[in-house]
Amino acid sequence: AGPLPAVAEEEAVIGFGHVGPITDEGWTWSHHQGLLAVKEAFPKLKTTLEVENVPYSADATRTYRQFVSEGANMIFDTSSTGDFLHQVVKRAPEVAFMECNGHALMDNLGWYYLAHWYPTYVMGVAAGHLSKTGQLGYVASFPVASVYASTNAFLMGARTVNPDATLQTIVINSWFDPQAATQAGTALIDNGCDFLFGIMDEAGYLQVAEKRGVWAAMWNTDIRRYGPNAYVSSVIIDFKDFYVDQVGKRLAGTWTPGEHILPMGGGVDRDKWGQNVPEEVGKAADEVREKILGGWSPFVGELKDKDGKVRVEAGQKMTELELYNWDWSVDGVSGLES
Amino acid sequence: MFGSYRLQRLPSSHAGIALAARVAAIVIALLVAGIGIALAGMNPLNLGARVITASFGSAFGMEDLGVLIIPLILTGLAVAVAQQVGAWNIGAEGQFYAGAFAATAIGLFVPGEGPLILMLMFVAGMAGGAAWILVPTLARAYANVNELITTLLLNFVATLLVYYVSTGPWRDRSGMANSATPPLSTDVPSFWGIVHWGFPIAIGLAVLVAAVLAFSRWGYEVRLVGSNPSAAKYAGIPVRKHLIAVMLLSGGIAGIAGMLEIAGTVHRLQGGISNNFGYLGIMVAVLARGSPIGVIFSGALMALILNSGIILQTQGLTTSIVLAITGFILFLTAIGDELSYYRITREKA
Amino acid sequence: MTVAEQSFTPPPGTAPIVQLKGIAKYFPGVVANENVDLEVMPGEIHALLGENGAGKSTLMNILTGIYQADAGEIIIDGYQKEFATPMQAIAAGIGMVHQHFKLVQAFTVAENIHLGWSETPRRASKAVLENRTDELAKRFNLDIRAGATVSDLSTGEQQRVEILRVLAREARLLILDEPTAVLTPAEARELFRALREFVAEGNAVIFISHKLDEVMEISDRISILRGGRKIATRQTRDCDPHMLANLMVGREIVLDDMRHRAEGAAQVSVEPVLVLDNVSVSSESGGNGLANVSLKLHAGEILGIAGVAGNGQRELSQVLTGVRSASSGQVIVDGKSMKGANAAVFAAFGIGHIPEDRLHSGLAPALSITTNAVMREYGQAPVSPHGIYNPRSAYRLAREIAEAAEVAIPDYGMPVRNLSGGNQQRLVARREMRIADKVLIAAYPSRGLDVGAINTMLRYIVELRDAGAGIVLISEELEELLNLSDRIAVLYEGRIMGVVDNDNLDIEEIGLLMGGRTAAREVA
Amino acid sequence: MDLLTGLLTTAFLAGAVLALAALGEVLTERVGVVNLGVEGLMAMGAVTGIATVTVVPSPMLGFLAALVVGALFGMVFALATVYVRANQVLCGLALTLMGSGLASTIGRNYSGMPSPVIFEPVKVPVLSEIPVLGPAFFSQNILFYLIYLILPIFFSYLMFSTRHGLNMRAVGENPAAADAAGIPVNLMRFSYVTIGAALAAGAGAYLTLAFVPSWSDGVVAGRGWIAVALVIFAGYRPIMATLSGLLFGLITALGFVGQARGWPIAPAFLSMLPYLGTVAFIIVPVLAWQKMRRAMAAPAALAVPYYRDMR
Ligand SMILES: Nc1ncnc2c1ncn2[C@@H]1O[C@H](COP(=O)(O)OP(=O)(O)OP(=O)(O)O)[C@@H](O)[C@H]1O
Ligand SMILES: Nc1ncnc2c1ncn2[C@@H]1O[C@H](COP(=O)(O)OP(=O)(O)OP(=O)(O)O)[C@@H](O)[C@H]1O
Ligand SMILES: [Mg+2]
Ligand SMILES: [Mg+2]
Repeated sequence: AGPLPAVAEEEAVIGFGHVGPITDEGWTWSHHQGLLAVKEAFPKLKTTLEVENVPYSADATRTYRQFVSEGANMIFDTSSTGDFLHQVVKRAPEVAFMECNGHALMDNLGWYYLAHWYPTYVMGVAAGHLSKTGQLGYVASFPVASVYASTNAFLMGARTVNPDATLQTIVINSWFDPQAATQAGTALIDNGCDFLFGIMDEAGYLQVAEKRGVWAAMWNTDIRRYGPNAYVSSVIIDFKDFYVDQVGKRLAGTWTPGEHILPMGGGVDRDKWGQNVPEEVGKAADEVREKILGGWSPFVGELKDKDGKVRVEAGQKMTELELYNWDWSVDGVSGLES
Repeated sequence: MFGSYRLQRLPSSHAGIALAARVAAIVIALLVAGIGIALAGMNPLNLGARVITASFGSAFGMEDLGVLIIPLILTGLAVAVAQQVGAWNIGAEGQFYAGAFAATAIGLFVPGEGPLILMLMFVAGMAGGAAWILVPTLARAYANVNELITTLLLNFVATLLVYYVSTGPWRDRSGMANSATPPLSTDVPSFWGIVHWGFPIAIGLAVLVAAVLAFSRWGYEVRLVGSNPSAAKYAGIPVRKHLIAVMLLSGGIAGIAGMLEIAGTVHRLQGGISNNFGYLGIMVAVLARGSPIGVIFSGALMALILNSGIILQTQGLTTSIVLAITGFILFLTAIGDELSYYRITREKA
Repeated sequence: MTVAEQSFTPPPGTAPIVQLKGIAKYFPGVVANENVDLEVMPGEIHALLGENGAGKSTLMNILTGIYQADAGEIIIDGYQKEFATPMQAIAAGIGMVHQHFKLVQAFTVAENIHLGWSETPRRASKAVLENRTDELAKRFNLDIRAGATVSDLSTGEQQRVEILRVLAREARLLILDEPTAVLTPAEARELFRALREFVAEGNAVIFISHKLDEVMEISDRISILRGGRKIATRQTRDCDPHMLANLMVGREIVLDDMRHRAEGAAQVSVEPVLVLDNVSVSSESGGNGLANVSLKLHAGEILGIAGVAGNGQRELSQVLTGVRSASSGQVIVDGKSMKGANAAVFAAFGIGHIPEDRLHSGLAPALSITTNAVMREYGQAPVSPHGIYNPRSAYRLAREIAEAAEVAIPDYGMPVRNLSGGNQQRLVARREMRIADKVLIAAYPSRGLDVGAINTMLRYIVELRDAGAGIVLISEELEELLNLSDRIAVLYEGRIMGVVDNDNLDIEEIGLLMGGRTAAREVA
Repeated sequence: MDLLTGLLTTAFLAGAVLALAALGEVLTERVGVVNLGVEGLMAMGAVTGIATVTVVPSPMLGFLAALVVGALFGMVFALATVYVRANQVLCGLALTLMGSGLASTIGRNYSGMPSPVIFEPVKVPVLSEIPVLGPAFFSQNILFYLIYLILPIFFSYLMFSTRHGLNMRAVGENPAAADAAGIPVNLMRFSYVTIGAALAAGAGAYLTLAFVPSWSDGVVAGRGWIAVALVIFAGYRPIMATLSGLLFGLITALGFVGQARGWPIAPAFLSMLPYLGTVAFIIVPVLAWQKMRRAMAAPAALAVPYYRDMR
């Protein structure tokens, strides 16, 4: 099928469905910035629709169908709701859909995500330098692909500095539970970890790290104010340009569904180093960052999983899609698979 | 002579007055919310019109309601059934997941398709829900352990179990889903848009349960057990047996809700699918005053409220505001319900 | 001079302690009180009489601030008062022993005594409360166990707790709503003496009872309610029981000789219909239960069970009707052992049961009158032909039972707890008599009934006997037992102290047996 | 820090939220009212706490403000359930929705910001040197001692050793009897429902001012429900409520420590531990020790509205 026909800016309705509240200072907040950027770039848009806290249930279907009923021309699902979205996609062929962290491609559905594993690897390098014990801690939500990629990349980066480094994860079985994240962070530190990382939308374990005098790296946005001394950096995300580009194409009638993994430097990066990170550590990590920006990939075989089985043959480079769908832990990461 | 006016509370409230009180409560709640919305700079009348046209003005809206009603009726029915023997089943949420889990196990691992598998899934869903309430039931029946707490706690366990299998052993490895099982090959067929046969099944179950309770010896005995166990014992009714049977039935019905949700609506198992249906079921049952037939109507009311909430969100109201308004409506409904028992009468002086 | 001969005339000019004027109270569909005037003078014991449902309890609940009157005024010591809460009534010196006990079941006796009492010490440990309670019990000469939990007590013991509580409050007006319904004669005498002392100090008592002899003995004046209205107030010395009964009921009441068998009545069978063979039952509350009880009941006879309440009567009636199973020994009906049978099996055998605590064990208070009325026959036609429960047939049966029980019911769908205590009792009794072809176990069947109703109730029992049923009559009313029973067994601490024939019986001996002395002579 | 100390510290920290909220619910249920709005009240308390300290930098004031707001919500709930006698379950669930919704609406302004001030730990001299228990228990903030020592002991004394406590419990056991004895049933219910709600909100403030400490939408994360469940577990006793909160915190901490130490159990199952553990802790003792049944029994009039005119 060809691209969807053009839409006049004055007629256009753009919808965003989020997994959390736009005030989360994290994932959803970043996507909301994208929406603001779209509004700024296309000031004459008829309306934008935005719904927060879209649950991962049939309510998602209802929400997106409602968007369609409201006349949306393009809809962004900023946290994959999978089948719940696809049901609507099939029944609204005239609407363009984009699913963040999605997998399916249809005539009017594309997906997008970020290559967060690269900045994470960079952060791992810093952790390798900063951690004295070599025990790294990770607060995880669920054992899903993005968590596997994140933990693996982080430890691989650290091991370039300290080959004995290990990563212990605690799964809290929730995308959002500051109390549990706080407890998990405490337990990790009590168990000898002196560097915490995770994939939470809030600052729970950073505050623990600050209190207990260990290091912490974060996700999504710059939240160093929660723990200025402990803060190392963040996997910082930025969807503004991407959204403006996509909406522009939809209006112009050139949008076609595609698969987009935004590269480091083009939507995802590390944050400015924290105030207590020694300059030479930042520099060492940034050297790796430059190398990656230059086209080098750290994710090259031989890679063994935690049982010692070779999962990536020597010399073989993992493709972006393989990284995106990573579903096993490299040797040294424990806690995700049991 | 004018005579004196008196406020009397009648032992039962007239259906028409109860309905009027409920409508009044909703209208007042909406008025208050509307004023708040207007103060926030939005036009409440436009919003109201949107809600009505979006709910009833399009096939989409009606379909949405139709699908949403199914789990609400069933979890509401589950809670209402347990109330018949004087038990509070706060665990419909967990039983919903357990039913979904068991039905998925059949769907994923028993080869074949078609009605036979569907039947198996249905039975498994019911069994799963019943199994999930088994320990609380036995603990209540044999040690008089309050079922409220045990059923509630098992909700969290069921949720975790479903997360575990759908992100772990049963995860879809085709790379097409983030944290869900592969799609099920057998579906409850739809008969109108996305509305599937779960709809008539849910209503049929409610009618069936109501009929059995009202028109069978067993139903009579259950009522007696629920109202006064000592009297039931006096009448020679096996209190414990009935308690167990009804609580298991309650869990089974919640399990069916879970089965229909995955086999009819979601088509695969994953965390979060319940959308708090178990907890909403408590409200549905209370709104129905524990009546299995009433559950059909209060389930529909609840679906309408929830669906309106979604529509309002697309209109720019935040989830949290919608949540607060929903709570406010229910709060006033509870008050209105009670007030509907009162009557002002005039006695000649 | 005996108490009955005391005359009472209020000194001219004294203000009544309490004056009620034009009191009215309406419940949905019921006129409970209308235009009631009542005066109670200092130093007076004023009896309040009336049929079941006449509005006695309601009137007193208005006086104690529990209900608010729909019309009328309350005047205390000449001043008009509004009692919006019981607290205000208590402050005005009014105390009441309620017909339906107002006790916290989970609390100890001591805790119940001290509930809501301004003289309870602020810091009130269990030990302190129990000591105080023991002292009070001694002072008012009432035998109670301060540390016992109320739910473990017999009804009689609970009644004593209620009475002690009100006496201890030192009210100026004491209201006793059927206080002697569950007291032994000796306890009742003890209570009367206390009441006499109480009014001698210028206080007053309102005394509600259905026992006319008692009323004649204790009261100075008598007011009579009928259908919610007061129809008369008389000096007691101008009354006699017969006339009172007529005033209450509004028609002539003939008291029959109950032991006389009508012509053609069934004879006492040779083979017993019901046998208790060495039965022991443990008590839930660690009390007596039953210990090795053996009894035989023949068809066509009435076996009276005498004894002070709390000596195993509850367990006896439960084991006789299958509500509770024996821990050893067996129950035999018609030669068949009933091991493992539950109450439904007993009922199916034709054994009816009027339980001691009708509201909580014989009825489901929150369910409708219909539901409660059909409790024994819901499982069979016409209510449930082919297992299908037919609400219309159930309603018809309920109406039949209610009509036979002479209970007027405005709405069969209303909760049975809305009926007056007496009406509940009639309903239960009629329901049970319908199924009692073989045996009726009647525990205190006339408790709480008015004279007319007692008379009817006892006549029904006699009819049942004449029709060939065996009847176990558990009662504390010796007179009732003597009037009806062929034989009387005495229960003491869970044992049968003796079974005596009613012909040429020695009342003294029964009294001794009730007190725990063994019988000199046994009659099988 | 050694493992045991760490375990206890986490347990005490996490348990305090539950302990305080459960204590509030114990008071509420003892007078015969079930308040299922705890989750919403905690959310309101949490947001009130942080909103206050952004204006006045005093954590104590933040906590007090949360108590006041909780009390106000409690009064509204009590008006509806005690005086109007509307259905308690429905009103409670509605309160949860209202509280959570309002809290996150208000909280939008406070998201993404750490609490400007928090309750600072005070080391109790000498005692804090005790191994294991010292750092876990005697090096905490004031609120912590309020929750673990002062409040439970105070309310336990009040409830079981004073005249007032006797009257209060009677209201939950048999309001008709209490009423006839001259105890102001509705006022008693109203007061304790209000106090209970205040404490629930206080538990929320403990989250944002001591435990987490920052506001984020959903910070309560279901702990309100656990608190309600623990009340039954605690047999409606203040001290037991505190201990059960602690116990729940301990089992939760055990799950995290298990993960941190790499126990070969799937994380999901370790997360189930506290729930399964609580269920087991409820059932097993009652089975083993029949006398517990009576001691643990709920107030007889729990969730039953009291009408004077009805018998
Ligand atoms: N009076 C009552 N109040 C509340 N619940 C009751 C009552 N009686 C029974 N139940 C409920 O029913 C269950 C079983 O009652 P049942 O009376 O058969 O117990 P039981 O007397 O211990 O049994 P059994 O006599 O068979 O050993 C109880 O555990 C309780 O949950
Ligand atoms: N709370 C109530 N709600 C409805 N009706 C009531 C209520 N209380 C009493 N009644 C009705 O009012 C009437 C008077 O009842 P009341 O209890 O005062 O009678 P009573 O004279 O005390 O009878 P008894 O001798 O049986 O105790 C009865 O018809 C009763 O059914
Ligand atoms: Mg039994
Ligand atoms: Mg009476």
